[in-house]
Amino acid sequence: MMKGIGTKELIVVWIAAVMVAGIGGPSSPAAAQPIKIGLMAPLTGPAAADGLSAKQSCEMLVEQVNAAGGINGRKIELIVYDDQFDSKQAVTVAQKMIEGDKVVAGVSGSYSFTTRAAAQVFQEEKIPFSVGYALHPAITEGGKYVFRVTVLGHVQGRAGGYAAGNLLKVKTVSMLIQDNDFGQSLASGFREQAEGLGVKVLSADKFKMGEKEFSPVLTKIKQLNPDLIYNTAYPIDGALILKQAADLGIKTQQMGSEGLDSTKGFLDVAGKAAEGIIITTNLDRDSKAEITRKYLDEYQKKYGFAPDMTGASTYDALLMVIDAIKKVGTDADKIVDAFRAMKGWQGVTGQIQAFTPQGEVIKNVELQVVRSNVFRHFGVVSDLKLLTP
Amino acid sequence: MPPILRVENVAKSFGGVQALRKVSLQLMPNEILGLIGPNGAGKTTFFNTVCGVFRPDEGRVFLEERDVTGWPAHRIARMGIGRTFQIVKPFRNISLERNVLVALGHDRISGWRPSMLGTGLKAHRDEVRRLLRLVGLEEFIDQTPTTLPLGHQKRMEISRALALRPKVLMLDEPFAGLSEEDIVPLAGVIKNLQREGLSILLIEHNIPHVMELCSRLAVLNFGENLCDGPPEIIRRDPRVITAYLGS
Amino acid sequence: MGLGYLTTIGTLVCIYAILAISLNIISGYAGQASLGHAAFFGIGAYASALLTLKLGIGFWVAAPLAMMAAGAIGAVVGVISLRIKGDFLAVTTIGINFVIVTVFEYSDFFGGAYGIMGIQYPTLFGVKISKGYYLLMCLGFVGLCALFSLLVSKSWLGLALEAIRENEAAAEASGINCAKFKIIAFAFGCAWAGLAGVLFAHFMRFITPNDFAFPISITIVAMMVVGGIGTLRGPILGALLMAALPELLRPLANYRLLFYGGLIVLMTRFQPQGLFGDKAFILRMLLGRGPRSMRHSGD
Amino acid sequence: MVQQFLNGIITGSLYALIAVGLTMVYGILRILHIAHAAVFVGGAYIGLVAYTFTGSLVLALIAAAAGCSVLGYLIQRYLYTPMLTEERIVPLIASVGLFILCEDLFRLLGGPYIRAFKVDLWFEKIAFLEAVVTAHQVLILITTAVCLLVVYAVISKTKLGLAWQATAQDMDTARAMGVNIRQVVTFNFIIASSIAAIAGVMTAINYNSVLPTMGSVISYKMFAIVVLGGMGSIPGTVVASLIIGMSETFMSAYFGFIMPRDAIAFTAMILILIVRPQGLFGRAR
Repeated sequence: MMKGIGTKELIVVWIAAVMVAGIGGPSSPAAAQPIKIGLMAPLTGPAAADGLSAKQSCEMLVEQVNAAGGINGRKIELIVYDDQFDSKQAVTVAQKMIEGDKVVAGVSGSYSFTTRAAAQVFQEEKIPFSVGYALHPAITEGGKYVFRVTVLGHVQGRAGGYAAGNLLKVKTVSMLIQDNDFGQSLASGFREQAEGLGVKVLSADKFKMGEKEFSPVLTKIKQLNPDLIYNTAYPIDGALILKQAADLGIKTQQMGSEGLDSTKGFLDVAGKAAEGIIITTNLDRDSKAEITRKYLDEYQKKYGFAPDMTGASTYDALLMVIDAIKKVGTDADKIVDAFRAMKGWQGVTGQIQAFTPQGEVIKNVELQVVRSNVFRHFGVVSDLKLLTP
Repeated sequence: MPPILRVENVAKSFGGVQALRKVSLQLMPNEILGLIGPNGAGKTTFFNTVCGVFRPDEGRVFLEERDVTGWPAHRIARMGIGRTFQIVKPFRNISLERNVLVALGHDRISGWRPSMLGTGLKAHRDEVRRLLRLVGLEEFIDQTPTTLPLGHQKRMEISRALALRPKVLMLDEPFAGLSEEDIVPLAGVIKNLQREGLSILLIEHNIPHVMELCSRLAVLNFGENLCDGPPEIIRRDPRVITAYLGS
Repeated sequence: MGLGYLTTIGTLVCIYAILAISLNIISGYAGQASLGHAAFFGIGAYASALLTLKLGIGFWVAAPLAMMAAGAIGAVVGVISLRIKGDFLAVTTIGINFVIVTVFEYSDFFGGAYGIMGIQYPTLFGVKISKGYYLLMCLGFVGLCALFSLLVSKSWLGLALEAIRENEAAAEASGINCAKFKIIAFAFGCAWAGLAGVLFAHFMRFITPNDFAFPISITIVAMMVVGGIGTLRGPILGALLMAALPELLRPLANYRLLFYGGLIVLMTRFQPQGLFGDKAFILRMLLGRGPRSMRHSGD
Repeated sequence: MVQQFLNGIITGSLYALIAVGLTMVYGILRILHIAHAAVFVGGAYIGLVAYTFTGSLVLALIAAAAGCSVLGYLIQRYLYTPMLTEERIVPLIASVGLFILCEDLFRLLGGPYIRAFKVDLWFEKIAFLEAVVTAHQVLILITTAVCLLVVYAVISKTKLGLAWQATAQDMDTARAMGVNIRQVVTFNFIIASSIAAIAGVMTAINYNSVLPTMGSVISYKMFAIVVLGGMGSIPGTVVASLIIGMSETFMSAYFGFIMPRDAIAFTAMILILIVRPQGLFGRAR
């Protein structure tokens, strides 16, 4: 009669066990009292690569800080949750961090729409939320508890336009715009600035994230023969744009954004075709700053490849939280005030000049160029008028 | 007496194949008319054209002298033509009761109005029972068609067609695939329905039973009327014999 | 576990439950494949967001209007379903999902790629509803939707839809206007999906086209199938299980999606009628007929 | 113009390679095989591993085809076949579940990062008539032609192929006529999966990248093609692939702004289906 128990029953028992485990949850012992900081990142799903970069960078940082004795003797505990590239899960995860884990602050190593959804929760619960690389303008609109350590897409786009018109002195440009908030906000800033400098936009084509075939549009652009092709793609799409442009014999100067700032995703795939492209980003690989050097070296040593912008930005987002806590303790409002008072703070991704009342950062935009398949310093845009959102 | 169903010069073709060429037929009240003919003669196409599944290319269909040509199938069904299918089409996964109820409630299921959401489906159980009893399926009222043999499913279809309270009943090969002991009672059921005043048009290949059951026969060949008349005359008609032997 | 965390999950479960129940009216009752239900979810959400933000209409007026908008466009799909059938229809609805999301994404009127932000929590008699009450309100709507679904299944309408599902030719021959009822099924099912969209928009207060993309449609279908298609409890319990599953699997961290996919495969493979469908072994175990009757299901 | 035409043909060829397998599966089992995209990605990964170890593209293709045949066989034998009697939507959902599972498995095994798949051929590109074709694109055209010819020959000339045709017409009749259905289904999945594997390797080489999510667009977009071709019709699928490839190319070249490429494929499909509900080459039912 024991035959009655088969695969199906086992599955049910298993599900029940998982449910119990999920509801019961591992509760942390009260004795050690580490400082908990939450990190949300897309660890599974289509953006898993960026999520992993963010997670690895933050874990490295926490190890370093804890090895150095933590914050005033208290260790940091990083609570990492996967948002699966889904805004519903982002909201759930934010709630879980705040209520379940009682984090003193949250860090986003995720994309815009997930971050935007979570920012709302942090604002309502009055917990500081430090955003790594999400560019959506509305993220900080929630209120005073949300900060961003990277420049807005629009601002970065303006820097790109400035570089195109003033540094490269191009007359005409063709744009390839990724049709999400990231691509759109960069493109609008670029267009505004470039046109202001007298650059003519010959064409502006949208494409969807994950697009692989750019030959049709590039064939068209080839005939237009612009001085510059500006794209707002993510690594692989951007790499394919360059590769297919090279295949078609297009020798036009290319320009991208921090979306392309990835060694594994972009440089490896684009190969030779990436030579000479200029990108706007916040991570300067040739930086003399000690903190940047240390981050680049240790990441390479620990994980075996050169880190990218998403990792560096999230690292900074977490580091700022840690620095604030070091200064003022774990009280949410004090952390927020400490953030606001930060001037001249040096992070991996450059020096933060100040925060606007809105919670947007003011800092230089770095221009990098690819030489021999390595990102090198090309220039910097430091015009405050341009950089203030 | 005017015919209850009158079909005039109906033609239908599918992508160049002429399935029906000007077929005419009259069904008189209270008669059983058998439609016979070799395979591919267009009998089922004729049925489908009369019932509104296909719209005829030419010709007209009159039900009680009312022109119903080109009406959709459900309207023709409501006007009073009930039918069964050559390959049975029961509602497989719902009970016999609900199978019959669908057609029984056709006047309620006519559009969006408050009675649609009114429950009260159960109130009709006695009527469904009576309809199933007519074909001898009362005891299976709560079973689904999938659990029943083919013969039962065919009878259920008749019961479902009767639930429309039709004036004309059209049966497409009611005996096909049935054993002799299933056919005899089914033939009895059909005969009874005629006695109760129904006009019946049926397609059948089982010639002995058709001869016995029908008061008149019509023969279709290559989409055309060959002849019609009482069974004994049709049986001896040389054209019919050639048509059957020729095929 | 915090209250806000649970109410968040609870509200999302409610929204999914309404989606699964409403899809079940189209696919479970009327038997029409639809792999684009998320589009109507989105239409409801966008309609309500735009009505409340651009026209300043209150939640309680915007919600029925949004339902009507989703229902009207659903009826158009119903018209398409008259011509395109079966698997062709299934794939066509995927296409409709894509086209509608594209409209959201590519027109500035719908906020484009930035989505729509600043949507407000609804107020009741001038008082802003709190999260807990919002959950209760959503539960209430799930109840309404379930009641509607129950009424349909017990009525002539439900009977007509069942007949269409089982055999269209026979339904026509039984006097049923299949065209009309298919359109009705799509209109009602999509209108409820629109309501789910309304609830979603005002809960998240920020919507992007991404929230209504094709994978969401698949999730809804999976909820219905895993729970038990054609029943009422199936979609509800399926939504509860599948919406909570990502959270339940959180301890597995990196292997979450792997298990999620694996569970769907196992459930469909070993309980194709759905975990809570009529032939499900869970029900038989609960009803006390014991696992021995399993043998009939045949492995 | 010539260049755009070439772009369209090449895109269409890649679509054809994937969609043919899908249409074959549908033709026999009437299952919307979403997990076909997982087989496609699996092919790319196996190909990459084999190429890294052996350095031979031919061996990589063979390894990918063999590995995916096994994968396809397992899917068919242990997932789809036991489900054939269920509601049609059940295997579809199972297929979706399998696709999610496989996509995540590839992420866990291969890492979330993009992997470059660099193959150098004996020349880099040819230019003619103001157009440029790369060696990879030439390779794709040749491979597609060869694969399609092989499928055509096998299906129309061999005994198994005839059995396949009979089964695609009507499985029950074929069974009654003594066709070994099990053999046909196995054969069907082996052919379909190995072509998908080859398509995976080709795509990976052409775009010099392998990543776990490279199948996600493929998974549903191919249905637009299969449906357009008439579900189960192999010539229909090939024609539909080229139509979609072309229309996407010309749309994005001349009206790039209106809508994304995926929407173009589906809009084309919906418009054509409204006129011809059984697809381009489908038989009316």
